[in-house]
Amino acid sequence: MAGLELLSDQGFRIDGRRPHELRKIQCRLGIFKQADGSAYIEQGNTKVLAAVYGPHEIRGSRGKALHDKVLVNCQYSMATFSTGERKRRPRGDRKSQEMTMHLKQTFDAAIQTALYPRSQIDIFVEVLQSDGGNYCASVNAATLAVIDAGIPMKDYVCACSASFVSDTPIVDISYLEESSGGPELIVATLPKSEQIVFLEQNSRLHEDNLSKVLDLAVKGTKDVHHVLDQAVREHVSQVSAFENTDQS
Amino acid sequence: MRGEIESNMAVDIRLAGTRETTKRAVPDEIANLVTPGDVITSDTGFMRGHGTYMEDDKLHTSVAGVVERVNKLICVKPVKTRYNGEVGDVVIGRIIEVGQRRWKVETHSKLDSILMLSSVNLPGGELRRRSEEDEKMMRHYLKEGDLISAEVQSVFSDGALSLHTRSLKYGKLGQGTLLQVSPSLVKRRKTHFHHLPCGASMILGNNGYIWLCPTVSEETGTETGGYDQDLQPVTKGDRQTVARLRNCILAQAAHGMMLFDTGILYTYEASLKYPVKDIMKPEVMTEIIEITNHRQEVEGS
Amino acid sequence: MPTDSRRITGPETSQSPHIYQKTNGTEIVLIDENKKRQDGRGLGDIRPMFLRAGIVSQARGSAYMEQNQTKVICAVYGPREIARREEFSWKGQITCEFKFATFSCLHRRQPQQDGEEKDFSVQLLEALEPAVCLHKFPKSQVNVYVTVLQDDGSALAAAITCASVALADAAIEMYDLVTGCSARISGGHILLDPCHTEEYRSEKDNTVNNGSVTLGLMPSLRQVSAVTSKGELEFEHVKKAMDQCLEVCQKLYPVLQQSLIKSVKEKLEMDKLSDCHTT
Amino acid sequence: MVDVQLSDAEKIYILHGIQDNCREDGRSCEDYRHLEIESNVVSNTTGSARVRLANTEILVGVKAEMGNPAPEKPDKGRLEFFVDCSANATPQFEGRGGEELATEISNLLSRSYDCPSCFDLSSLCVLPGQQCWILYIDVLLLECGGNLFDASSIAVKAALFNTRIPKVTVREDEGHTELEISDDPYDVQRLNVQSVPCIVTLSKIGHSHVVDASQREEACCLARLMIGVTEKGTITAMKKEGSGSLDPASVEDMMETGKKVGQDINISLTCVLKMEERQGVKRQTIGFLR
Repeated sequence: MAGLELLSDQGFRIDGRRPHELRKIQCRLGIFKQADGSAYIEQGNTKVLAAVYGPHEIRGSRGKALHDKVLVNCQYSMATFSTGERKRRPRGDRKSQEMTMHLKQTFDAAIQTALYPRSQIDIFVEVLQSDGGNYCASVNAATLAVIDAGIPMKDYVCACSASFVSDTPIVDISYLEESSGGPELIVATLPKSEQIVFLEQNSRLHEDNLSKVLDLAVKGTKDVHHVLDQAVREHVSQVSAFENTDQS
Repeated sequence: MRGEIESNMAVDIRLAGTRETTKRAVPDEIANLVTPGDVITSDTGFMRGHGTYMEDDKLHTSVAGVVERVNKLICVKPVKTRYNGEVGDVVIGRIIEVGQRRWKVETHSKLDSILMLSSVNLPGGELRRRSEEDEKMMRHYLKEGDLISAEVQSVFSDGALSLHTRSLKYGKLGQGTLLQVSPSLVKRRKTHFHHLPCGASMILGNNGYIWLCPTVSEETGTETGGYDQDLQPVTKGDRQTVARLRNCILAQAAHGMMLFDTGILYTYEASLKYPVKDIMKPEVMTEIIEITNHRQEVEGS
Repeated sequence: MPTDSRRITGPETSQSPHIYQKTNGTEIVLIDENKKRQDGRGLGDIRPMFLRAGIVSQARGSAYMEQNQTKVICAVYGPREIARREEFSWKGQITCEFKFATFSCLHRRQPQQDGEEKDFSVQLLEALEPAVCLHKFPKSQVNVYVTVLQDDGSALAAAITCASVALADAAIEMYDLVTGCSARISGGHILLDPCHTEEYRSEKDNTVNNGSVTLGLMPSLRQVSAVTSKGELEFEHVKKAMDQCLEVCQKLYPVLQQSLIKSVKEKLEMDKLSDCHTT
Repeated sequence: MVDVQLSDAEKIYILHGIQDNCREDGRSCEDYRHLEIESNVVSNTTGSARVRLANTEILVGVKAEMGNPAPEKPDKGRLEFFVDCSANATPQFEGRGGEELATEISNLLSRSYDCPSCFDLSSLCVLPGQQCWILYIDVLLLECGGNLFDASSIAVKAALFNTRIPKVTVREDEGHTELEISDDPYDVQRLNVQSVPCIVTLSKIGHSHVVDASQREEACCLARLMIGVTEKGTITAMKKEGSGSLDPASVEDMMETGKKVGQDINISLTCVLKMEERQGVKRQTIGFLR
């Protein structure tokens, strides 16, 4: 890596984190009034909004309805100003279509789809600012939005990325680390039951190191889960505390 | 701060930063709070209710909410969700499709609800037979966009609701305002129809749809099942009462308060010192909600 | 696309030479000292108008209109059933497509609709919609195609007038016809029915009170069905320009009526002739 | 527009209310709902702003990029408007569902900015005939609660006020010119948005007209007039929209109201934006975390 030291001799990354440290996560549930569920998450400078509509009657052609489970419909979209260089189209390009598919697969695995036969759940994700880990932030935001909508899930789905730089695995990589050409591993898990629902790896990584990187990424998802869970608990406590006092 | 100086200005632009965060002091985490994936119990003697699932012989949660136990049944109720209908619920719905001998009704459920031609009172009395003529007249009775109040008659196996309006209190709704709040804010109570002393009527639908209208005298309107509508202008006074109630209910909903008749009246009374439109201002909202809360605590204890 | 191999191809993105033309450093004078415009018209004079209905034989209805060098043709098809209907509606639908022919302007237009043409299509639709009895053809659609064969200013206004005649010629039930008129505002002056050189262009006319107004009127109901403006203008001037456009629109009404009467008469005579032949 | 279905009786109730100058939420016909604004919310843009008007939420990002000026305007930069209706706002916008509305908004925005007297494009010129700034103004619609045109235009004006374009120095070096873009965040060029317009939509409902219509009111409206109004009270663009028609006299009335309200909006917007600026760097961005 010419001129760019991803990991300093002292063991710090460009943004000052240690290899195993996540970026700061801030999130909020219930952003929108009209959607059934919504959430906003900031992971460092990556900022994502998610909205969930449903479960509701299938819109458009009835033919899409599944007789034994709910149809999970996703759309991944990036604001044209979200990237360093302006994007020409917010969606419809190959990359976002792929993301849309990945999101759909991820949430098909986590939502208890059998509970709502013949209906549909929409998950819409909008990346407002992108600084690496778009998929991860999207999954994390969508999880919160699904929970906010009160849709039953087996567990949270949390996603985290990892890379491998100068013999050290690093977690939750930023755009700079992502674009340096090193390997990138993305994983989404159900943290409590420790199951992997999505796994992707790009670029070259020696097989001996795979487990090290994967372990760190999975650990990352658990850390993410911890933060999200905290936010959900706070949100629910706040809302229901109020409801209870009123009923007395 | 601008708001107070220029509260009567037609245009009111503020900075997001100047809004006082209405965040109440973070309360201690309430008891029995669970989030998706949590294990509630590994005791197999319990029955699995809503919001839970069984895996590895353990009872897990699938939503975020508080665990409720009724005898052997364990369920978790999420704070916010689509409407889950139960037989006997009062709902308000909008006709979205006129079909063969049935109407499709939007009730904020996971599937569209059904209103059968045989489940409505037609003009001319309850015992009248439904003729082929009636089938052709269906759009004449209720057409796309019309609002109705109804009761849940039964729940189909896939969860879709079947409604009926075979009581004089149900039927097509006339002039008034519809509000939408989260269904969880409307408590199941003995009555959901209220003629409030301030001169307006209110239907609190279990599905989170709330109907507000000026109170009409009993004889007119209800007799016909609402098919003949009174489209005469409503007086300005009635209109303002309805608008005030609307804003009060929305203020309560914005603060996550449960909605029922006395609570709404408290808010209404607390709001009386402000002009109707000012109730939409965040600081006024917070103030009247605090007054209401205080009063509820005092009177409740 | 077949290309001419002997021709020297220009650069891939070519520009019309007109933009490099020197304007001799002087502003174009719109009004001379005698209050006359470049083509000799007074401020409130409009160009002579030629209008004829029923000229495209395949279309259900059509019209052709000329205002000196501005030439517009319109064809109407339908009502026909909407193939892919999303929601049930008792009302019919109109679609409008506004297109400058590739050769119609000073610079070449692309064969596909560009942004300006799409904007004009929407404005045309909104000008015509109020005049058509949509409830008379539920579940079906009427398609209006307007092509500007030559643009010498006021194309949108001409398109509105022409399209309403074509709709009437197609025997689509209407509450009223729609007539269009444009005005150019320059300083304190209002120039009605501007030609190309008089039209407002934001790159040149950079002082306040330079702009244009286009109005669509249903003359017998005296209802405004379209109004648009461009350029920074004071409200008083817009109002004055609108009033003047209104008057012109009203004046155009008999011209439209006559052209329709003429086309109906012709059709009746044709029918009579064919009747004679058959009997 | 975003579809909301209403029954005939609801429409009549709204219509009579407007006639009585008492709307469903108690506002009078010329009242605007309370509006919240914040600028500088997306850090990798040249300027950005977020506007919330009741349930309408709009985010605008401005990105300045270098490009070639158009040959017919060699000494001027360009504004490029792009509107995206996010499916977050309503599932109706999924895929290309929001495109029609988006084009309508961006067309009217570019038309109302298309007069040199209200926005000086020559300030975006770097090297006449060769290099200029192109400002991509991207409007993202996140939630719909009615009156999208007005809210978009307000957000755009705020984002332009917030825009800071890096200074460029042109150096002649042995016949060829070199551009040097300053990377000092304080060595920037601001835009003059003093006379930039805001759009005011007047919705004709029954025999009266209202400003800042809610979604339910929009469902009752057959014809509306949209006017770009500057602080001075001039008009930069006007458009009638909808399937209905208007009486010439009521067009004048609507223009009159539009002028008054439009000036009000411009004045209080400028005032608020200046107030925000005075808070300076100490101000914490709130964004969607609140």
